Amino acid sequence: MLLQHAAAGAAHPLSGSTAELLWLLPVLPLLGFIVNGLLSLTPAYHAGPADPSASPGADHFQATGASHHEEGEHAEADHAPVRHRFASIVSIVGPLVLVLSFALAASIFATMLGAGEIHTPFIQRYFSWMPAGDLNIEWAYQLDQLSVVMVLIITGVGTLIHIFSIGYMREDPGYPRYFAYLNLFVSFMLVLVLGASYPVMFIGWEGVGLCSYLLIGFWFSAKANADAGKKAFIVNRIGDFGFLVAIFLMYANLGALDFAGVAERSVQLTAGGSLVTAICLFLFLGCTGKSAQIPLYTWLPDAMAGPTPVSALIHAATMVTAGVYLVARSSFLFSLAPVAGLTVALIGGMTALFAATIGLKQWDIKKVLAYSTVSQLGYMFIAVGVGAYVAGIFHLATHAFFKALLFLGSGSVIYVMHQAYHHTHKHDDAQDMRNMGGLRRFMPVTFVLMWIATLAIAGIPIFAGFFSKDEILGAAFARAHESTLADASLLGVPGSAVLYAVYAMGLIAALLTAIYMTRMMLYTFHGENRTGEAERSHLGEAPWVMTGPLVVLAILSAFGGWLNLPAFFTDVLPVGKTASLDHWLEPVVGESALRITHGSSAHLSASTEYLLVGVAVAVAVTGILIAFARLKPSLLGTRTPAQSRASETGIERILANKYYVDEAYDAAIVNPTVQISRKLLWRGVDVGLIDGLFVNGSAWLARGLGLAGSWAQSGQVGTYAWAIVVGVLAVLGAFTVG
Amino acid sequence: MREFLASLSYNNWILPALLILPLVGVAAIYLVPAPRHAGAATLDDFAGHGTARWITLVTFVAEFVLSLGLWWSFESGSAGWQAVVDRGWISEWGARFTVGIDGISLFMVLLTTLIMPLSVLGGWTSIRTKVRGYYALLLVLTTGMIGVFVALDLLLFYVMWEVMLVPMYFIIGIWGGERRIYASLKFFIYTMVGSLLMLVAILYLWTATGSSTFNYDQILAAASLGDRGITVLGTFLPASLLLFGAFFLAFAVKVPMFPFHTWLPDAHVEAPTAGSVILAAIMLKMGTYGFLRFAMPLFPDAAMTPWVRTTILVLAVIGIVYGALVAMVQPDFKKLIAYSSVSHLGFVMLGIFALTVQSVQGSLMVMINHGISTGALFLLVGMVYERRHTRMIDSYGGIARVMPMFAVFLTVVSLSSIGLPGTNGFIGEFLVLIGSFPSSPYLTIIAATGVIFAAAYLLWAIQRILFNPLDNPENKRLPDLNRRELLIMGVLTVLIVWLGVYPAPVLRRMETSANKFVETVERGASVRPAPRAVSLEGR
Amino acid sequence: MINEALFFSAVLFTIGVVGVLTRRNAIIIFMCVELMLNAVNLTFVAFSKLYGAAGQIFVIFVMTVAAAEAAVGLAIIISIFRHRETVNLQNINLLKG
Amino acid sequence: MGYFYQINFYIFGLLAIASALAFVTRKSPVAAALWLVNTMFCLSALYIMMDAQFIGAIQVLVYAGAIMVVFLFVVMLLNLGHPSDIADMRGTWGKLIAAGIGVVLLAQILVIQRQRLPRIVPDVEAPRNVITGIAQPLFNEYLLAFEVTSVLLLAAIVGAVLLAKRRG
Repeated sequence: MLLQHAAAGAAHPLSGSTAELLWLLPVLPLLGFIVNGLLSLTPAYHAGPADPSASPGADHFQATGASHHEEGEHAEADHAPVRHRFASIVSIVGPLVLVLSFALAASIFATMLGAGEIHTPFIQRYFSWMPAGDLNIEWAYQLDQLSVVMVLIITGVGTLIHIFSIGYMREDPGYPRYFAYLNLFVSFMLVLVLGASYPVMFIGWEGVGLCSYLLIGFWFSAKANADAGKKAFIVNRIGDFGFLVAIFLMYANLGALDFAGVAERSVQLTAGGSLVTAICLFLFLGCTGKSAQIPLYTWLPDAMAGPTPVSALIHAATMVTAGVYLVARSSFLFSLAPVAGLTVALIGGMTALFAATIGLKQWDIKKVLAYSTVSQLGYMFIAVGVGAYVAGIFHLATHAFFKALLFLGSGSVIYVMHQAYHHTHKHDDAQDMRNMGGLRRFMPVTFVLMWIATLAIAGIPIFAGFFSKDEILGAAFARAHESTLADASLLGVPGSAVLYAVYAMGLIAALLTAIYMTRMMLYTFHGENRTGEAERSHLGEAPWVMTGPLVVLAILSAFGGWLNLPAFFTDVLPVGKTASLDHWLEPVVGESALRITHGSSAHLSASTEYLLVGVAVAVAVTGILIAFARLKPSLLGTRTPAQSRASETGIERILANKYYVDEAYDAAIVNPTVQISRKLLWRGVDVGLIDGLFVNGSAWLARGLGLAGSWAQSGQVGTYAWAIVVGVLAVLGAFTVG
Repeated sequence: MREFLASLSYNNWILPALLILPLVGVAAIYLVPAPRHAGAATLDDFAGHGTARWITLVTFVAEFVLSLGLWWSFESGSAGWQAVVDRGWISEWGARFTVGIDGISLFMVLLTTLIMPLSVLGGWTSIRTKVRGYYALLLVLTTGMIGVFVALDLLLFYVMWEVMLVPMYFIIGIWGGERRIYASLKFFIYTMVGSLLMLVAILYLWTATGSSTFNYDQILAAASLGDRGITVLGTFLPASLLLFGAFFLAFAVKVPMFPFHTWLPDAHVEAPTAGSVILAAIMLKMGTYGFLRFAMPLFPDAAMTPWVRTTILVLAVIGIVYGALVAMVQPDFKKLIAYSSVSHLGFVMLGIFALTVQSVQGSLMVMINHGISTGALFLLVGMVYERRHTRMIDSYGGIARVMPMFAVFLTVVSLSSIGLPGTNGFIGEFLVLIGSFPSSPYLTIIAATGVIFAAAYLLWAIQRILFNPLDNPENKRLPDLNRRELLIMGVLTVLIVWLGVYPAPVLRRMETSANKFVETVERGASVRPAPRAVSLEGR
Repeated sequence: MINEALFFSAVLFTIGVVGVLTRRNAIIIFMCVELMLNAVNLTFVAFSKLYGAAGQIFVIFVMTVAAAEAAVGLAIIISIFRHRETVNLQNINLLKG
Repeated sequence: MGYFYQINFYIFGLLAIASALAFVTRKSPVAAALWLVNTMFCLSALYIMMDAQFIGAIQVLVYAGAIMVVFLFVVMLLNLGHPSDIADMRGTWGKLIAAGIGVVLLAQILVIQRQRLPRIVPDVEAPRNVITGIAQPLFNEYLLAFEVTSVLLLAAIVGAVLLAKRRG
């Protein structure tokens, strides 16, 4: 009953085409993972002696050889730059597997384009995963317009990042282990995106959490990295708890867990009812964990401890967008719960603004990009919150392009800085912007590409960012006017007021984004070089295997906007079809988007639209100019990082220390739980109360009674006389009283 | 395969065979002349242990191969007892030797026969003194455990319950760690107190059926104790409530449920590797099996009285959260795993008392998975204990770089223990939670937070062991796993991944029995089946 | 008359009890017991005035018993004395459990 | 009865109590024994005043005469005359408790006496023939008891002889 056939499988236009090979998409990276895993583990395994308790000191000191199998953990000795024996094989297997997946995805996309109008998802059921009474969860994949877009992004950007990693991780002894994890990640991400029911999606959901744990803590011999990995996993796990509760609610009330079933039964739910709102809010709790929104975002900045391509792939392009995909995928639920929509939009707006402010004062180049990602994710949640699902996915796509480019660009910069420091054995922080400066002359190609990405993210017209961000702000503004969200109210505040506030936050965040991105560019590429005389000679362009993918990404982030050209743009510059992504995703999210805007597609009058676009462009340009005006890289001079930190005061210090949120979480949640469980629960209840009082207590009681008994038989006739007399008194007493 | 087994009339001799084979092993150990090494003062010291070790291993492997037949010969459709053997035993009292299995006990037997050879292999070189006695006790212990799972006669069940208890007392008491006497004594008295009450209850039941039979089915049929009961302090306590209380106490100690769990950490820490593996993997399941087989079907109305059910559910949830929280702060790795078992078993109890098909199947899955993953965890601790002779987490650090294979397996097993989807742990916990949500939403949500704490304490522990900087000189020269240890962990990892990805055959085999269990308890307790449509705030 | 007799016997009996409890010498304890018996005899006699001669017969029996008891008791004391050189009850604890 | 009777009764009663007190407090066993004999004489006087002449006589003959003599005999035999070295009496603490118990006992008995006894009917002159009043029931209803006491005495004698005999 659970997983009815949405559309008769046989009659589906896609059946029989390459779409049948849907299952191969996640399996290919899985094969890559197994091969790389074996390549990393077999050389490192030296069987121990038959009797392990013999004195340790056998000659098994593990000098070299990184090794790993499945999720195992092994590391090289202090990342001594030595190339792993099988590095060459791995660098073929790893990316090759991704290229094949991408090719398969592209061919499936082509068949879908060719197959004309497809209104029903193409569901492939493989085997019954959990048959338990009337709950029968099947291992099934669902292919429809939304999932194919996500698959293309994942495999496309993934392939570019794999190629980049060949260069970036060349000298790392854990090379095969790195590629094994990366492949496993892509495999789980594909399972997440292709899953046809919430539990199958949940497998991918936690799987990617696991891979991010493994990759963040890749160089685990440093405690900070291992801690960052653990923190990421546990915070994600809190989010997954929310996802699980949502699944239970759905099953308990709707009896279905697959998307088709839930969509069909969600009609019975009363719109705006407390049940559907509860389900959506719990789902959103899952999203905040995975996509690093306000309450659970603290793990993302720490996740920068992992290698940079990992940050690019996982913490910019794919995993963190899983939350947006989840909301878009369950649009039929969110459109029924305006209050939930308002919350999502509000939290999205607040996160965008909050993260942008922190980004202003970060000195580590990757931390700036991390907070920028958190901020851009806030934008995506504004979009899907207000019901503009297409805008959300569009921004997701463009963000994947330019944010991956920014991260990989910073990766090349860090790589070059690291090489330079390595030559001169100087142990400065290769990621601190204060040590960079004036790299324009040494890395011209990367410099140009990074500027393209910066302009894109700032929202300068013709670049991808402008189209997607403007569409989100426009959608928020339009829905503030009239939509089911505007009518509803959140905590007493009318919906329209909330949405206007969200629009305002989005605008200010756009301004701040422009400022901190330009600040980053200024400190890294402009002004004179601050790395130091000796290293200067070693600064140069990164090898082509790294800059190649950058170029591709630059093209994508420059012309990404073409995906979904707004109407007003094509009248001016008839470049291509307007709103192609809208038409493409219409069968999946169209119906619920319309439900929010009372059936009419909320088009603002042309004049207001032009006004909004003008405001957005103005904001972007002023942001860049402010940055150029106020921040003089020369001011930095050659001050070392430690010195300049002291000089910040007041608001700057708070921003630099991320509003002390981490410390607050530790003090408020982590430490108290540890202390309570150690002092109160373990010592107090377990050892003290239960053991002390009942168990040992009863033993003490028994011994005490024994002792008292022995005193009575002392052999002294006198004591017996006393006993008798006392007895007599008692008996007489009874008489006198009786 | 099924016809081949039918041809051997497999079903009507397999269960007695499984019980008797270990005893044959014991005889073999003491009869087969061990080679007398020059240095060996007595047969029992290290030199003479070769034969005893191998005989035990061969017996256990034979037992496992034999029991595998059950997997195919078991028809998942029929709800009744299978492979039933019924012989006379003590005719005066009407106690008969009746053994049989159904969907629930099938997996417990298979788990036992699987874990025993692995635990012997695990403790292959760690037992040095009085070796023949040790292996003989292990064999008797197996008979006891399998007996408990297959007994359909209440007296036979009680006898096997005691047969299982005594060897474990000696194993912990003689071959244990420093505080072994205290630990074994505490373990014994804790279980003894509970089981004596149970004996009283069994005898009362025996009289209730006209002192004619101990047979489970007949007692089940006659279990309508009607209005019997005694008034205590003015309140009328029906007999079924008191009897349920007796059974509850005996099994709650074994589970262990929250207030009765303090014996577990001591027993686990002090037991030798094989001892703690068996204790965790199989003996903890006696308690929950007892609830599934005896406590609830025999006294459904008592079990389902609202205040009884809510108290047990609350205790289970406390167990989950309390176990996880306390596990987080344990300095000793074995104690950490012991408290994590309290947490996992809390899930099982939640599933059983939530009384929906999914939650009961979930509990059975958690029982199996906990056996595999916690057994594996204890084996791994044993392996590293043999190398470094310490169980303190802080004395390790960064050993992933010297013991890559150990690191791989510890991570895989930890992930299975915290219930990562794709491993076996997730299937059980997910089914328990999704099954018990309709009947008690708020408790299930609190129980679900247990999932977070599980991740917290285990990841923190394996980080302090595997990942942090490798600074302790002793850790630098630790040898990696040898072939034998690789074999054990390989088998367990395959099981973890197989049960995680494709648990359907296991779930189908237990479905009918879970259904039967839920129906008998609901019919008996005439309680409305768990409300279907419930949500936090209603529709 | 009767009331005073009963009062006297009560006092004598109490003195006997106090004697038994305080003294350590076995023989003196014996004498105290005798005193207690006499007190009881007094009560019997007092009641025999009211309810007829049965009381007095009982006194005769009490006396015989007292005599027997004294004989056996003293024999024991003698045998103990011969063995332990003391009749002080403090250090005679053969009955120790 | 006469007023004279009343006075005598009180005198002898108080004498008995005084000598009992003296008996308890004497250190040496001999002095204690003699005071006990004096108490017994006073008691026999009380018996006679209560028209139990036979019992009074027997008291003097058997109790004072026989049993106390045996006591004195034993005391002399084991020459326990001198006050023993160990403080015969228990510590002050012991005495205090004993006195306390004594008072409580006395209070209880008095309370019982007052409740149970019906109001004493005024004394009725007892018939003169004293002995037959006792002999009649002794040899009719209580014959069996009489015989049993004789057996008891026999057993006591044999026991005493055996116990006190010097081992071979």
